[in-house]
Amino acid sequence: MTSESLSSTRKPGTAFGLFADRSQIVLIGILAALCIAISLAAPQFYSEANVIAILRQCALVLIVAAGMTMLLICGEVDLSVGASLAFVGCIGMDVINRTGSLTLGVLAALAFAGTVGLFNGIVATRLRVNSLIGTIATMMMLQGGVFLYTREAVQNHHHLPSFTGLGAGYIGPLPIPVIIAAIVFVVAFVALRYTTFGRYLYAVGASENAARLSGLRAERLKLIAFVVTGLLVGVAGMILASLMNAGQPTAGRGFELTVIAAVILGGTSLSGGRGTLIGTLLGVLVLKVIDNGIIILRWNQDLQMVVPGIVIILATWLDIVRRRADAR
Amino acid sequence: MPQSLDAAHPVPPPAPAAAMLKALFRRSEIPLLISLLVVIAFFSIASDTFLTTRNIANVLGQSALAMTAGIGVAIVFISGEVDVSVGSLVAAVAIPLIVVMNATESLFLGIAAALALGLVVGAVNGYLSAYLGINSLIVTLGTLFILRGGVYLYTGQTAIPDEAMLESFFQIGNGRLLGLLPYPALIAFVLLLAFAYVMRHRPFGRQVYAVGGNPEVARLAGYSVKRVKFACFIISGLLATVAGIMLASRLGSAVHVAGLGFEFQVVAAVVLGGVSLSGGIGSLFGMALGVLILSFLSNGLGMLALATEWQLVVTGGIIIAAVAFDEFKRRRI
Amino acid sequence: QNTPKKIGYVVNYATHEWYQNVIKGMRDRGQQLGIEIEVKDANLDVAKQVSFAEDFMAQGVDVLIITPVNEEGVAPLIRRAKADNMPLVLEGNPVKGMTTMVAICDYDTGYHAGVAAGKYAKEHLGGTAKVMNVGLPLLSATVLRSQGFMDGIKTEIADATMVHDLDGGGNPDRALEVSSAALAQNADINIIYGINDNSSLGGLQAWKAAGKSQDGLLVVGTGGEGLAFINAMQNEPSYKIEAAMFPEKVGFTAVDAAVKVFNGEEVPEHIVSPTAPMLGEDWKKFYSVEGTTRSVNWDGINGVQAPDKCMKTAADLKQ
Amino acid sequence: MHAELVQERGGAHTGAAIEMHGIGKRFPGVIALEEVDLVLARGKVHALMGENGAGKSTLIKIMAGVYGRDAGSINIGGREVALRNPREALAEGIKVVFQEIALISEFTVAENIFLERHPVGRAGSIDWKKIRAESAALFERIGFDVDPAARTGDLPVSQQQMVEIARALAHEARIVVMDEPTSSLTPNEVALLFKVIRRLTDLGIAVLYVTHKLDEVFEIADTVTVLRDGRHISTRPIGEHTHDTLIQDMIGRRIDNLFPRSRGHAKGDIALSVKGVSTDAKLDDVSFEVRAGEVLGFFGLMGAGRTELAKAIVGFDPIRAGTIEVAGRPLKPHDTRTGAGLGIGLLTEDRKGEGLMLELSVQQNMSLAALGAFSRAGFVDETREKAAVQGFVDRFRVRTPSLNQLIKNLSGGNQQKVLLARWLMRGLKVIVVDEPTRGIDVGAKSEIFALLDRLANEGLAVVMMTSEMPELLGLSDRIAVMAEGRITAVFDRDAATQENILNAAIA
Ligand SMILES: Nc1ncnc2c1ncn2[C@@H]1O[C@H](COP(=O)(O)OP(=O)(O)OP(=O)(O)O)[C@@H](O)[C@H]1O
Ligand SMILES: Nc1ncnc2c1ncn2[C@@H]1O[C@H](COP(=O)(O)OP(=O)(O)OP(=O)(O)O)[C@@H](O)[C@H]1O
Ligand SMILES: [Mg+2]
Ligand SMILES: [Mg+2]
Repeated sequence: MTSESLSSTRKPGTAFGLFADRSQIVLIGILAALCIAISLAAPQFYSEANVIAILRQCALVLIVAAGMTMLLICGEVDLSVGASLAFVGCIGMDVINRTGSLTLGVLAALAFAGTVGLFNGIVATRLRVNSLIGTIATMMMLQGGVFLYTREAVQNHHHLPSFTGLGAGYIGPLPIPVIIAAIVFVVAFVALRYTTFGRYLYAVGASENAARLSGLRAERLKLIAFVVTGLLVGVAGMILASLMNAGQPTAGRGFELTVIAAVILGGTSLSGGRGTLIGTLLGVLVLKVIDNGIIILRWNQDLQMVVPGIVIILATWLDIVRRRADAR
Repeated sequence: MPQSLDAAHPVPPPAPAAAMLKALFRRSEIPLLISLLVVIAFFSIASDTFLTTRNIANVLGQSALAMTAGIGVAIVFISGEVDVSVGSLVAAVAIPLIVVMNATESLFLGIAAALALGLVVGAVNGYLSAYLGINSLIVTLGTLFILRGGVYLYTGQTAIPDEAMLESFFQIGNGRLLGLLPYPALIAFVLLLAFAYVMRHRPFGRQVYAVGGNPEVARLAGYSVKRVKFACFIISGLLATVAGIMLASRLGSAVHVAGLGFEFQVVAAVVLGGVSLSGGIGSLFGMALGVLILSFLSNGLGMLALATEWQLVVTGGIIIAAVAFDEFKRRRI
Repeated sequence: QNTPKKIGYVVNYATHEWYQNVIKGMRDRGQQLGIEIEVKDANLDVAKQVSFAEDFMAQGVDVLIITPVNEEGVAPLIRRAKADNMPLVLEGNPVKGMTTMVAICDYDTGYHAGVAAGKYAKEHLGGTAKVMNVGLPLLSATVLRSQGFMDGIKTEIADATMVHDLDGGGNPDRALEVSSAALAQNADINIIYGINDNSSLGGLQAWKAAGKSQDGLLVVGTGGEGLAFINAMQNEPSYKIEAAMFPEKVGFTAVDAAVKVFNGEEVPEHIVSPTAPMLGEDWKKFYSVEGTTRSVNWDGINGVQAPDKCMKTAADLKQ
Repeated sequence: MHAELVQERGGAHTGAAIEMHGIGKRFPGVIALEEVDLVLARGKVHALMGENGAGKSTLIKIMAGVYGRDAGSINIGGREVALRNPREALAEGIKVVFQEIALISEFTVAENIFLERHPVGRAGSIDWKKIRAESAALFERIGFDVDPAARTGDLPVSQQQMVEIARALAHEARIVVMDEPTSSLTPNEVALLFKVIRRLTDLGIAVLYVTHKLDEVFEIADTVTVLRDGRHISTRPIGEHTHDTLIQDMIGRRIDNLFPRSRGHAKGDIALSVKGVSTDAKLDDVSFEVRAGEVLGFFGLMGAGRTELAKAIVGFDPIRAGTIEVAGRPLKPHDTRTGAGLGIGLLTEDRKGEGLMLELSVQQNMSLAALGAFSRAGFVDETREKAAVQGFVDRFRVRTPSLNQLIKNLSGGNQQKVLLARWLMRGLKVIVVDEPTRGIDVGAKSEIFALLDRLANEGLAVVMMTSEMPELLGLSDRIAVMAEGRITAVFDRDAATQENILNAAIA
């Protein structure tokens, strides 16, 4: 039994079973081990300030990773999210500066990011350009485009408190980005797990031909996944702009790799048809805890590249070992 | 087979011209070749400094790094796996190269040390992917990070200069055959021909295609799928090392930031060259054309003194157009 | 005196504002002298940098100016340029075998900002200096700035300490992220130093996101190339010092040096371009802003005295 | 090659080529084989039969070194052999033609023939000339007409199957195993295959032959072994069997009427109307109508264009000209969703490529097309879904340990049942079935026929593409014959005979 998609090995009834299946055990183990080890070495790790800092970082990645999970499940990928993230912030900020309206700014950001997603989707499904290379190309165009749009960071001239709140505000004890990420996560989780849309995404990723022959519009489904990912980049981009209090054209470098690393660390297959959002959540947490832990422990920051590299390989290998043991 | 039949059956008659044309057009190299010629023609008209022997020779030399590493990456792709670790590997191998050369004043030992590191990295990638069955994108993304972090840790984020100053080492990346053709171009070209021959005419090459085309079938045909894939990763590691050595010679040092984003360049060229990510499809010549298209684009756009941002936009657009064109041709014919 | 017709500039990172302004300075000076300036951008890729320099030599420019992505990585290039009789001016950092280099003194820039910060801390922060350095170990220039800053501040406050020494990647988002973690680890700091404006602003945003008041905080940025620092100095109560590096002046000087090298004139090995810490409203001496365009006040900048020699250079880091 | 080989290895054309005893194999949740014995004699054809999921392919894969065995021993020429991997099996001279086509589709036919070992010439380079020449010679010898230089993936399934068979002959073999080799062959090719098999046995090679087609067994086999539920049921000379005893052994009960002729499906309104459909590739002005409750059979030789027609009329492939109407409403070409919405669906002949989602479960595979029916406001009601899937699993007797089993772990016949259920669960007005019983055992076959028959009686229009005469004549109300992309004749069931159908197909 190797299925880890959807309902397969989930044990119904138990609370644990509702949220994770066995394929996540390895990640949960790693996450717990990391947290305990870092906490023992440096108690600041579980201070409120740090937990919030970690969660805020996770929020940004998770929002985009939710879309990326859907994309990978239906067999596509989007490498332009980092470049788009920077562009979105500049546009959103610019529009708020001009109109003085947060709503219009966010709408403009979403419209732009959604259009980027649509473009990627059209290139992948209509022009049939492999999305790996197609979105590398989009990434280049956005990187160039953002500097055509603005040479320098778009400053906050409007001083809207609601805008600052987007990134730095709280509702109760929870930072607003974390709440937004939680909402995105729950909606995406439910969509993937309980709706026909989610089931269709898995089907398209597992076999596009079979899905088409069964009356699904495979290309449209992929297009939707691209647009959803784009829109989520729009959300994350606005939060980032708020956190930085500027639209930064140089932001988002390497963000796409972080997102993809988190998603595949979470067990989503690159070849499509397999993956879960819970896995993605755990992947994001593991990566960001490592990142944070290295600073908290005052280790050499160069290890922020080495340790995640090792953990990604190790976690995947442990998962293979677990599955083999399960099959016996 | 009974001997009696052997003599009676020569090679089947050649296909009629129309069918041959069709077969030719199905080869993904043709649209690529057209794209390359269009790029070259365009810049020749648009810039009067583009179509000079010196410039063309330069571009061939500049494309040599991506082409050399691209051979290995393409072979790994054809075997049905991916290797994105080359970006960090080209930087990492320069360290043993320079360190050993500085210590021993021997180019030979330096190269041997670099190749040893490339071999080890290739073997680790191959072992984890082929034998432990870990997804190769994960493995090589992991080694990409680990190697880069390792380079930074080892060098303390500075470059290590070449103190031995061997003329032979300088010549590898900077010398020119007859004062014209850069040695890197020559090295890349020879490697390209050699590996194209291997992929087409040696059993190993065909095993790589078979393993990537359908691993299950390959296994049933008695191949050791794992061993073939393992070998592909080693080849990729060694070729990235050769690229790293040429780069180190051009830079005269082991530069910690060398090769940042190189993996993107190579993967883009390989995929542009028609090598399928799902394995079993593509040719090294296609890959080479992909590299040349991107190199001539970069050079030509530079000649036109186009701002970076426009260069990025135009290059991105052309990549999409070229792949879409290829895809369109493939579906039509 | 002859003027070259065409100067080729291989810049390491043209999309960065600092280099945008360097290029602007070059173009302005080029226009005055009737020289065409052509720019190719290595975009932080060492290999591409070598390629572009090759392309320029093939194209036949009269002088080459290079800002190395990494100073070791252009040594062979200099050798080849010499073999080709191509006059060459470096911008940024010194390289073995070069003729001349135009550069600011990174260490000095940090140092003087450090001295200013020390004075400010004595006056407004009760004489303590606990620094969070949002640095970038990747580049020797930025390492020098951080070192200079700490050495400078110590001349005023002897027991100044560096509480956090961070790698903020020079990016705003990364700087924000690592600063957040560092502040969670230990928030007992009162000075944020950033090796560029992205870094200082990232650090400041992390401070604000942690819900802390800017009373008793000093933020020091470096560069002064865009509008970001002006905006910050006007709106953020803690953003008081900016180490200006006058990129336009660097470009201007580089073209002058190129003309001299072209004519085979004697030039010093290091032509220093001035820098100066700007406190409060000082920036108005050098720049005027209208809407989103910033223009240079050449009189102000030309009035800044450059030292003949740097206190410390990248070569000193290696010892 | 074979002749010398066999002579050199001892000449005698009799005796055991391989002996397997007490073979056991279990998969998670399934006992695929238990205490199975099989002895193959040299120069004889041994048939292996059994229901879908009986364990035939598993037994073969153990012989081929694909699966390890949990119990039992294997002897070849008196030596016990391990057969740990395909290479060892090949070295023992065991050549297998697998049920699922095992060719590299990107390679030429000739290269596939020599896939196991490329002949090399000087300096270790592959001798391409020899590869081409020898495959051409081989094809000539067995009378198989295909261009060795063609790309394998471009060939129709049946020709690929022939290539696969030819491949087993290209090398020195002592035992040739064929797992349902004829499931996609035309009658001509089957005849060809039998000639080849006789040649092999003449050379003293042992042949193991797996099929669901009883007639073939009686024609070619010397001995028959029957498996049921992973157990050995019987091994007898073919002379001791009749159709009935074989079926009895296989499924443990009798089947009286394989192709039910519940007469005269009541015809209703026009359910599907195809007018002047042409495609770029092959179809040329195809028109026909099917009424509700009618079964229209399509016959044609290989490459006649039936599969292409099937894919075009459900909206899978684009068309160049023509209209398609389902129950009077136009179908948007090249859009399967409107097709499915109008109530037309296709059971594909290419299970792996177009039917199955290999990495997903039985449940997910089966409910895919009908998912909308189990959902409210976009949310899937998994309880209802599960109940429906379970219903079909029971009705079709799909052998699977659970609904969560990955479909790739099911036997071929069981996979086919799942795919058929996928459409029946949704409920259609018109179902197009392309080779619906390919790889299906007699029991299931008659079930599927009874089912199609009943569905037609309930008003479903059935378009059936089949290469099997008994099927065609047994179920169709009308028979359309295709050749070269056009319909060359349409017969009423009573007017149709094997002769006039074949004549129209050759036209
Ligand atoms: N890899 C596997 N994992 C789990 N179960 C398997 C696997 N392969 C086969 N099985 C199961 O073993 C049993 C025997 O399957 P097998 O393929 O041998 O049947 P078969 O007799 O060849 O049937 P068919 O006539 O349909 O081809 C089936 O129940 C099948 O589901
Ligand atoms: N030249 C070719 N290139 C690609 N595919 C081909 C080619 N010729 C035939 N095919 C494929 O082979 C199959 C031939 O089927 P077609 O519809 O022509 O005949 P059919 O009557 O269904 O025959 P069959 O019994 O083989 O299914 C189709 O799937 C078609 O796509
Ligand atoms: Mg079978
Ligand atoms: Mg067919």
